[in-house]
Amino acid sequence: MRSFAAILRRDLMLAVRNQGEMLMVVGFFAIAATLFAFGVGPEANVQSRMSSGVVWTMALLAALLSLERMFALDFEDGTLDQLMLSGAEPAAVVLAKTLAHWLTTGVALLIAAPAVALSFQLPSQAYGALMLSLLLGTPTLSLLGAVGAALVLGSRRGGVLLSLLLLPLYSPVLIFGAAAVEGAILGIATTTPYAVLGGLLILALTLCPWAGAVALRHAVE
Amino acid sequence: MRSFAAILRRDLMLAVRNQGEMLMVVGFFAIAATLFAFGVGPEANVQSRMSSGVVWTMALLAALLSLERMFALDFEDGTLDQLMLSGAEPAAVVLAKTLAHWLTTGVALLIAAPAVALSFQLPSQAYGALMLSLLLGTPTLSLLGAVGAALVLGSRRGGVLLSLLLLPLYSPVLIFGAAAVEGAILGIATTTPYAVLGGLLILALTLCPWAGAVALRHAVE
Amino acid sequence: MDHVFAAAAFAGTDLSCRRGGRLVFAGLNFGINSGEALVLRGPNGSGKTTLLRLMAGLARKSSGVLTWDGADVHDDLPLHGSRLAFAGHLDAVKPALSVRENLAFWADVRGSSLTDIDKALKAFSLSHLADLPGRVLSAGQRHRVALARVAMNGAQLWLLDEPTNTLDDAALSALQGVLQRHLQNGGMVVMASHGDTLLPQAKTLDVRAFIAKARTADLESAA
Amino acid sequence: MDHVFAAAAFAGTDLSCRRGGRLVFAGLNFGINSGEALVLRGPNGSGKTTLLRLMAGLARKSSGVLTWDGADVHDDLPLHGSRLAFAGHLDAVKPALSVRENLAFWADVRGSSLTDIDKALKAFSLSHLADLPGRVLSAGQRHRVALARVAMNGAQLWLLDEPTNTLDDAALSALQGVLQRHLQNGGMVVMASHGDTLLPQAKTLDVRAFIAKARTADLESAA
Amino acid sequence: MHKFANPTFFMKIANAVFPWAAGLSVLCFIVGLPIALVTSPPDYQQGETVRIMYVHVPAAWMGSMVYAVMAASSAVYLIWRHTVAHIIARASAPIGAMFTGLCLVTGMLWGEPMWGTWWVWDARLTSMLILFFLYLGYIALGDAFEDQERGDRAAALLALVGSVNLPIVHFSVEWWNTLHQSSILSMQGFSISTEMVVPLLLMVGAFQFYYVAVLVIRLRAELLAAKIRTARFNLAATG
Ligand code: HEM
Ligand SMILES: Nc1ncnc2c1ncn2[C@@H]1O[C@H](COP(=O)(O)OP(=O)(O)OP(=O)(O)O)[C@@H](O)[C@H]1O
Ligand SMILES: Nc1ncnc2c1ncn2[C@@H]1O[C@H](COP(=O)(O)OP(=O)(O)OP(=O)(O)O)[C@@H](O)[C@H]1O
Ligand SMILES: [Mg+2]
Ligand SMILES: [Mg+2]
Repeated sequence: MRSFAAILRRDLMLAVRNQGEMLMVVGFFAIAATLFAFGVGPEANVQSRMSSGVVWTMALLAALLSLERMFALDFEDGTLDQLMLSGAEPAAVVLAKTLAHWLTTGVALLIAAPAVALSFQLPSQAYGALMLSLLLGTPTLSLLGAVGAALVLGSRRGGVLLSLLLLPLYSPVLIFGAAAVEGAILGIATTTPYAVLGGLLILALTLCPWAGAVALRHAVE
Repeated sequence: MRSFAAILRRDLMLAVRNQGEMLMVVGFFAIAATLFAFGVGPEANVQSRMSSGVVWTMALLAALLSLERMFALDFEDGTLDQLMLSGAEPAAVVLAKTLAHWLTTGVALLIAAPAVALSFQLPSQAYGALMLSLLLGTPTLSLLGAVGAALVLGSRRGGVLLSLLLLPLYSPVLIFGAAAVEGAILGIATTTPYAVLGGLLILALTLCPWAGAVALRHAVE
Repeated sequence: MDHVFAAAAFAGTDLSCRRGGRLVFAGLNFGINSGEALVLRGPNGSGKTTLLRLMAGLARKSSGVLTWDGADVHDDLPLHGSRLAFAGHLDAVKPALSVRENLAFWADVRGSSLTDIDKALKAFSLSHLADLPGRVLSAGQRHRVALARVAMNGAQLWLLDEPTNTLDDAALSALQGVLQRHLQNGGMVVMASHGDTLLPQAKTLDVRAFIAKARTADLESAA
Repeated sequence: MDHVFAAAAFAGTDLSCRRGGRLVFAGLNFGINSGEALVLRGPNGSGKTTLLRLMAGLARKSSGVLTWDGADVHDDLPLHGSRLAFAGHLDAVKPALSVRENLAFWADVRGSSLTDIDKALKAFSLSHLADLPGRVLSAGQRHRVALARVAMNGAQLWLLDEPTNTLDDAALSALQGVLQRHLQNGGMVVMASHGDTLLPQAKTLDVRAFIAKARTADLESAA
Repeated sequence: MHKFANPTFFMKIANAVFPWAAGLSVLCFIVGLPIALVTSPPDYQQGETVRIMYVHVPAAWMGSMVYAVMAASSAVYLIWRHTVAHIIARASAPIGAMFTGLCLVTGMLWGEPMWGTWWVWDARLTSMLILFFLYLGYIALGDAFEDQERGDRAAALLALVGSVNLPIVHFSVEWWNTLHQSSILSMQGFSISTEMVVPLLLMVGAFQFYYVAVLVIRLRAELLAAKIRTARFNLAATG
């Protein structure tokens, strides 16, 4: 518990020091969505129809980009060796770093999402669903991401390999996240997507720290 | 010239050693498009309308992901110091590494693009335009990317920072690339987008190696 | 710092380690008690680093047992980690944090006291660098921060991989003093080294002796 | 290897270097001719690494001139790079390439001959490791590959940053032999070091002497 | 259990199984293919194109099944550290990817006449595509490390984590209303006629035995490759 708090505190401190890290995720999110709008062209009704998908997909890609460094820097400078020897449970280390990741990027995405959605003319009745689905979904992305980031430590092609591993694992979150927003756009009140997102979150919360811990043990070997 | 060939050869050799690197970029490209389709849902006519934008945006994101490591590995293990001392012009170093990047990722994207476009029901008359625009556009992406990758060397948040730098620079390529495909879909024979893409390529080819060289000099200081 | 430790014994029996499909060493035994030091010797590539990481529980042993007071350390790796301090080829100094913040983080994780930080900084003449960010340190300064981390975190067993690299003369004698005091207080030191004589009283273990055996064992299992 | 070099002179006048806004040293002069060696001494953080990188044209000097046979080296940095070989704290060994492929790449870039590779491998007892991938090398083995790169690429000026770190005894005497031969052939060696005596004939430059000046100059410019 | 973990003993069994598996596979193909492609009745709706089913459906089932085998052996490998289990997983991956690819290709060939398009982003199709990517990811991760053992363990962990996708592939038709056919295998038995069930089962058998036979061949190759790696390394390192 002590080490959990210490790691969380240090990671947040590093994030604040490396000013603008949160800003960068938000920036990527916004720019990628903008580019997308450029690529597709300005027909408003096409955009409104796509808005939930675009927001969710871009959020996911933004989360993905920031993941690679979650453990990589600690791995390269020897900090990870030390953390594994600190007496802390490796699962607690994974959980602390995941929480720090979510607090710096997930929350940033939550803040940026309404603005991006607005630019894609998301119908007003869907904002609640968008925020709720992101709130339930992004922690799962961080948790799964932690396992992926731990798995690719020391591999040759971190970034692209990580995407290849994670995108399939992310797809359920994306599907149900977008479905929740879609439902709200069409005015179908449905709790299924939220239930599934919640279930995925609980599942990830119980399994990912352990899987991540095993991956970390292998990484320092 | 000798060092140009030597660097190109070594980078290609490393790419072959790290088997499947090309496959991975293609994989990312395809998966990102898949996820997007998931997020947006299965309405075919929406998709056909979007296809050019999706293909171009995803190609761009795939190129972006593979860029981060273009110089980073050489920087971290001291190889970049040695390359700067090898007697070669730094601009030749940049050009060799850019060419290697394009040969391993740009070409892979060219091969994967028709399949992704097919899945989004791109009208058949537009494939020529898609390929031609990618052929003209992707080298520019690699060139601009090299400058970006050199600039973020040694910074703390390479990945996201790089995206933030590059996405605005990439937007002209994206806009005209997508416009070329759009034109072909609508049957408007127009040479303007190609002319602009070609112009951008020539401009990038003359400026980027030098800008990249300056960035590398600063990086090793 | 200046903890006094109870008597303890750390030992390995019939250890072997495989890296990348090849046995690095085999049939290796060692034993060390409180107050003792062990210096690992052997030419480059003989397996000193591998053995140190194995002792720390980082590398995976292929066979043998590693015991602390008779109990297998692999039964509780986090516990084993908490009683040792390891300084490897990498210094684990965060560029964005100041020297003091770097050490404070480890004190925080380990629960050691903050006054120890100042003592450790002083022992390695780092006090005047305490507020500099890790990024601007020279190789030797960074290495001294890593050694200060070891000195500070109250572990009984110190595992040091070529600790004298990059150190200047002042730092060498500081290290020697810290090591001797640690041994007097009942600590243990295992240290890989190529020839310095920081600890004249130490036992030595020449890792080279177990390479030949490793090759033979390998050939047998392949047959 | 075993190139014979023409007479040349490498010198620096009134050099100062600023890193992260702080003067590391100032008013530093040095000169070295073919066949001579210069050992840089000074405590950790005194600026040895900085000076070596400055001599190589990697770091940016804040003032002063660096000349080769009287010509400012900054007029043509690629040319200067091609007449020197640098081995810093990082070894520049690619994990995915074999030892031989690593060296072959540098030979390729430099245009040096491939037979030199074998000689360099032999000089540092690396021949039996030639086909192993860089990733499996131990710290000392990797460092020896870096030294072999220096020995092989036919440069007159060798800049070595603490080259003795991580080396075992055999490698130390191999390095000594290679250095002596290089000097006999008219080469130049500048080497940062903390106390070994590989080159008894070398001139020494204590970098510490220029720190004080640096501080004063810093204060003056701040005032 | 420990007996099976010994590669030599395990390969003895595998080699004994091989001729049977290979023989049965060939037999099922010889009997099943003519029935499936020639003598079985055309569908009243789909006509002759229904024959694609006899390849498509077994390939789809094998795609999921092989992944399940992979996940299970990976678990055994991670928990009991039996290398043989991992080698089974590693050897299965390309075969599974091949079956999944075959399902995708035949599905696309079938979709053109049936739905008038090669591909739609429907839930089942997409989830099958994702399974295919999981296979690719597994293979890529296993090869991405300088240290083989490290890649082995990372890939095994991925196989386990990725197994959450299997139910999605299977239940996707029930969770979303899609273009794709719903299950022919349900609580009530088969929902298609017996004349179609027989060749279908024969083809499933053929595919199963084919998998076992190819798996044995690949196991031999993997074990040999591991031996060669060690031998070469020792040779290089000892000079
Ligand atoms: C690329 C396109 C397609 C893909 C990826 C695909 C995928 C699959 C998968 C994964 C299954 C096994 C489901 C399970 O695990 O139970 C399956 C079964 C089946 N497919 Fe397809 N399919 C495609 C196209 C088609 C088409 C065009 C048809 C016919 C119109 C078709 C008819 C069937 C039938 C009848 C079954 C057996 C039903 C069952 O047992 O679930 N498929 N397909
Ligand atoms: N990026 C930087 N910004 C500010 N100061 C720096 C930076 N890099 C190095 N320094 C400072 O420059 C000084 C000289 O560092 P240098 O690495 O040259 O020392 P050194 O003599 O090689 O020491 P060592 O013996 O430890 O290798 C150090 O005091 C260091 O704190
Ligand atoms: N990942 C790996 N795969 C295969 N072999 C490896 C791997 N890592 C190290 N080795 C081998 O293991 C042996 C022992 O390496 P180790 O780093 O323990 O040596 P060392 O005694 O610390 O040497 P040094 O004095 O150079 O630091 C070396 O011969 C090396 O080639
Ligand atoms: Mg070592
Ligand atoms: Mg130095």
